[in-house]
Amino acid sequence: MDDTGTVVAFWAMAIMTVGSALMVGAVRNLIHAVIFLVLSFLGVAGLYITLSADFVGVVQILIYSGAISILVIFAIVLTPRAGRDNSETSMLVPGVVIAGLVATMLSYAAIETDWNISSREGFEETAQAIGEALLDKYILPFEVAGALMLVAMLGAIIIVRAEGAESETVEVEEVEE
Amino acid sequence: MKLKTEPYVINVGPQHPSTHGVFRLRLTMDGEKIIDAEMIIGYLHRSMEKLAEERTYTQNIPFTDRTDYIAAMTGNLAYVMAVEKLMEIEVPERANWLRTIMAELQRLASHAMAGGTFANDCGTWQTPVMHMIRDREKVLDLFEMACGARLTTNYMRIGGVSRDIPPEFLPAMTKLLKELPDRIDEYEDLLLNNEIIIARSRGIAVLTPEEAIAYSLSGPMLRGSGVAWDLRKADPYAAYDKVEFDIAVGTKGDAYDRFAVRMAEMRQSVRILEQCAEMIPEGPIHARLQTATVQPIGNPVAPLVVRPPEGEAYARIESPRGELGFYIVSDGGPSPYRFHIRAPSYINLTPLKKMTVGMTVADAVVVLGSVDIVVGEVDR
Amino acid sequence: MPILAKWYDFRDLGNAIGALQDQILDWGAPDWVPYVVSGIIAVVGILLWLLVSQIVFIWIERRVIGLMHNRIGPNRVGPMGLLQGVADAIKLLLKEAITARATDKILFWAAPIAIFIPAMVVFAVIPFGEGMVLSDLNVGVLFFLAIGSINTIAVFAAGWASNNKYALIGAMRQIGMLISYELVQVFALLSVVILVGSMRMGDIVAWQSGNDVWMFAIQPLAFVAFIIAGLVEVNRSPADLSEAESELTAGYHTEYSGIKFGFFYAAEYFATFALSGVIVTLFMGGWTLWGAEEWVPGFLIFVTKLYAVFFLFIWARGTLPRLRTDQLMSFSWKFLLELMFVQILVIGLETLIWREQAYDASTVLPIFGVINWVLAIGLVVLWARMLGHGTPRTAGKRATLTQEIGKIYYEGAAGPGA
Amino acid sequence: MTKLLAGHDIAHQIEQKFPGAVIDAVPEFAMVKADKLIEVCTFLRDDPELDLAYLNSVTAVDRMDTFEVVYHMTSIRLNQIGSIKTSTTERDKPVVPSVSSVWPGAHLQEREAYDLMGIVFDGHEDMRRIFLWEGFDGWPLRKDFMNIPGHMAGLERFPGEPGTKLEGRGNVEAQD
Repeated sequence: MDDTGTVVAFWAMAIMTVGSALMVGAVRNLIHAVIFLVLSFLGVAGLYITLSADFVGVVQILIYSGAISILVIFAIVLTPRAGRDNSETSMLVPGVVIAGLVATMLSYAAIETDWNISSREGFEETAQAIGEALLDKYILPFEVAGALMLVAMLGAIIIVRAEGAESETVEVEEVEE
Repeated sequence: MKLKTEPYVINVGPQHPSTHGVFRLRLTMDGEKIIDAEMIIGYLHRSMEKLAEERTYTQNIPFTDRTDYIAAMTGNLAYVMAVEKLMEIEVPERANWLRTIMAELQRLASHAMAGGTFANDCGTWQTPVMHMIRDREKVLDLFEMACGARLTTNYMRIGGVSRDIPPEFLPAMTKLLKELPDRIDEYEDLLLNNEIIIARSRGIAVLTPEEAIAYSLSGPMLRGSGVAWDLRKADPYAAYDKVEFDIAVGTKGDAYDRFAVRMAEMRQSVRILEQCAEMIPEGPIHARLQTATVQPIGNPVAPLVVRPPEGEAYARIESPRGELGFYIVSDGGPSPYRFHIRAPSYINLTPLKKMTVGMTVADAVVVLGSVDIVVGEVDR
Repeated sequence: MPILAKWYDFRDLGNAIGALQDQILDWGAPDWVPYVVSGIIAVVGILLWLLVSQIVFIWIERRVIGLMHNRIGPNRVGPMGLLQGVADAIKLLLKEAITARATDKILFWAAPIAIFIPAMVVFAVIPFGEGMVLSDLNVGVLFFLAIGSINTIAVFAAGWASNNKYALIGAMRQIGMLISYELVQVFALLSVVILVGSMRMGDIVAWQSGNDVWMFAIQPLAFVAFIIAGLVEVNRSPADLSEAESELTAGYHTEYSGIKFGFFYAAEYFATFALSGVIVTLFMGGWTLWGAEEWVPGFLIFVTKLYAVFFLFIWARGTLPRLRTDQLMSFSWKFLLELMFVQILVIGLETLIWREQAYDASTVLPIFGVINWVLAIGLVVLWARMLGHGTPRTAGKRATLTQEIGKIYYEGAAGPGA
Repeated sequence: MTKLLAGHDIAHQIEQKFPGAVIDAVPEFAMVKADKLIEVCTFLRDDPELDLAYLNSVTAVDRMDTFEVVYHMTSIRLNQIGSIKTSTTERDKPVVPSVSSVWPGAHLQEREAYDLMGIVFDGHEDMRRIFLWEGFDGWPLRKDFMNIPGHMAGLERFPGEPGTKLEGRGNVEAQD
């Protein structure tokens, strides 16, 4: 965190992340909120990269900015009232209060904690280190997580299929009328 | 979890790359699925039937160019045949052969256009249509040679044709006919065997023969559904009873079969034209009209006017798009009392809703391409 | 590798930049200055190259497609029409960029800009030559994937902001397609990465150069799958569903005009260049050419290969019809993905055997290549047969010819797409 | 060659089945009573000897005092063609039964006849204008459409034409 470039990058990324995150709550348009969410994710990815965790940073872009945000977009588009903005929400005050509490707690923890500063150099190849850790030391949790996701995916497919088949017959009947 | 979806309306046209003119399709959609389709036409309505009532029989010939502007010759032919039927004119032999040649050349040109645009609707990026337009242009060159015009030919006359073909016409046509079979082979290889074209058009817009007959479909639409009905064979006109050819029919009744029928008909047209080039006789190209039926009105400067006797006639031919019929009622006057065009591409659109509902937008475009409409003829 | 490392040795433009860096340090500037200067020079260089390539390739594409169409193509602007790209750019700049009233103004303006970013940033990790890479990330392959997924957000933003149904359908199609093909793309790249053992683009090129083999000779299935998935990602025919000219008029950029449309137009070219660059780097030996890179500048070899791959895309555009959305997606989920599972298994096994037994690369790679080719062809044929697409369809496709009037030849409807 | 079913023959067949349904028969067509039209058409379609299952064309003719609706039908199996007509004398709101339930192919053609001639086809499921816009005033193909004072129908607008009356329709009086 010494050289100028890293400091400048850190502040730029931090402002982008926090600013976009604030905008996610502040804008009234849901699609705009998603776009700001993507920007926020990109900022976080940038922070990871400045911390020499390039693998995590790129995965952050791939998973969060690429995939999660598309899921959010899907959710919005599938919402019956997708076109509306969220200006009529009654959750504004509680939301602000909770967000403020969380922010205070985190800042308190960050300031008060006596952080250990490691003298060890960062990994040369974080990707390799992560891969080895996942497939060696933490193989069981990794596999369990994989199996869990598979089950969840199958469950989702089964639920959607049953409903989809039913709704399709309904539609055909409507058309024939 | 039941997703509640809202249908929405999408207008395909009147300005759209795939509607082949100012044709509008109002699709009610659920996602990408069509749940209702309605066609909105009339953007090109020129009230031809009314206009024709105010012009002489001869002056109406150019109107028939402008109904189906992709196939003007067949429009001419059907109209003059109706008037001839009304007046009981016997057309000279050579004129009949010339009409056959022109009608078949027109069928080649029109099917080339239809096949190319169909491939375009399936999503090829203009390549087949450009290749097929190359052939169409050569046919149009022949038209230019014969009558000076390429698109709106105005070639047929009541009782014959407007002028004889120049001596270099038949050699030029024979040269073109030598090239064409290879080209058609190429199109069939590249398009009919194309996996993506098959995937896009097989099983799309299926019409059974019973439906096709009930919906009054004609031309490649009817034959694509497997009904062997071709007016050139069933009710021969011009010189079609003297040439040999086959009727091309499909077996599955889908968009692909209509396309395949068009391609096969191009081959049959080449076959007919080859026979025409050999068998065309010498002789007059125009019947001598009875003086009683042709008379000047008023002063000698005014044009000669054809006056068919009182009565009515329905003449029909196999145009590239189907049964093109002209129903003409005469009251003995110099212009038709009633002039009705049985436009094949208009009537072929009758089952449009049945063909498109349940499909996606992408399929609707293919369906429209397989019907092969010409908006000038739909709206008239 | 370079024998000469003088600044004028243009086989590696890094030499010149390195010399410049030293010179700047000699002048007594702080140590970050040469870094920034060289970065700016490289970025500007890549951008200039991209722009020139794009303008030339607009002309090439139109001429080549013109030849395929049996017409001449643009030949009026400049000698042989070479300035057509410039003329197009000027036209787009001067045209009014209409913003319809009901659009989402911010996103409508942001989308054309956002779509540029992923297309250009990818070039940061692509090695143009020995050491000629802006940032040789050790996760370069992953970076390409990650950046590619941003593209979708921009397309969706454009489609949504246009407030046009065609545009929205196009945007939703793009998202659906990307979800379907991202996995295929990941698996195709993963099989390369497994074999090489590194995600760094430079390492992959070095591996291919060191073993004197191009990756597509060893992994044909991954190569083909990656090209198909790439076509989907950059939206070129036959997978240009989200702009589908004949169906959706222009898809997600229906409402765009003027230079805003020009941005989409250019971004499509840039993305295709990027994709071609990745294909060349990962599967076709990058900037190496069996020792020729000693004498010919590596970046020229790279760019030549890239243009050759780009030509493939032009060719596909001039030849193939467009698939329907559901067909394209089921092709990915039902066909390609399964093949990629098997492919990754086989590659993993091969790599394991190779590493464990420490075989010599020159003996083991030809064997792997043969196995993979046989496997690729066999798998494609077998899996297609199993899905019912393998039987030849040439028989009985033509129309039936008959002389009998009024007879009915209908045989019952074929299933959709059967 | 297509066999032409003479109007007399068709009339004869219809008379056997529905006595009194035919008004008139000439070689070209048989004139059928409008209220019997659906039954007659169903008979023509289903009768094995006639088998007129294919409707070529439906159109209407304005005869000033009556509206004629003309049907041309073909048998694809037997290769024969026949024609029937029906008529209505009503001028303000002429109504003729729709045959679109017999031949679905009449759907668009009847809409066209309604749009341009103003004949309402009773029983048609979607009787709207098709070429012209909703709210268009008048029925263009009628002979009395747009008889602007001073405008003469027919050929009398040719230059140098004498004011003599022409045979046939040329001398139709301009109606107000």
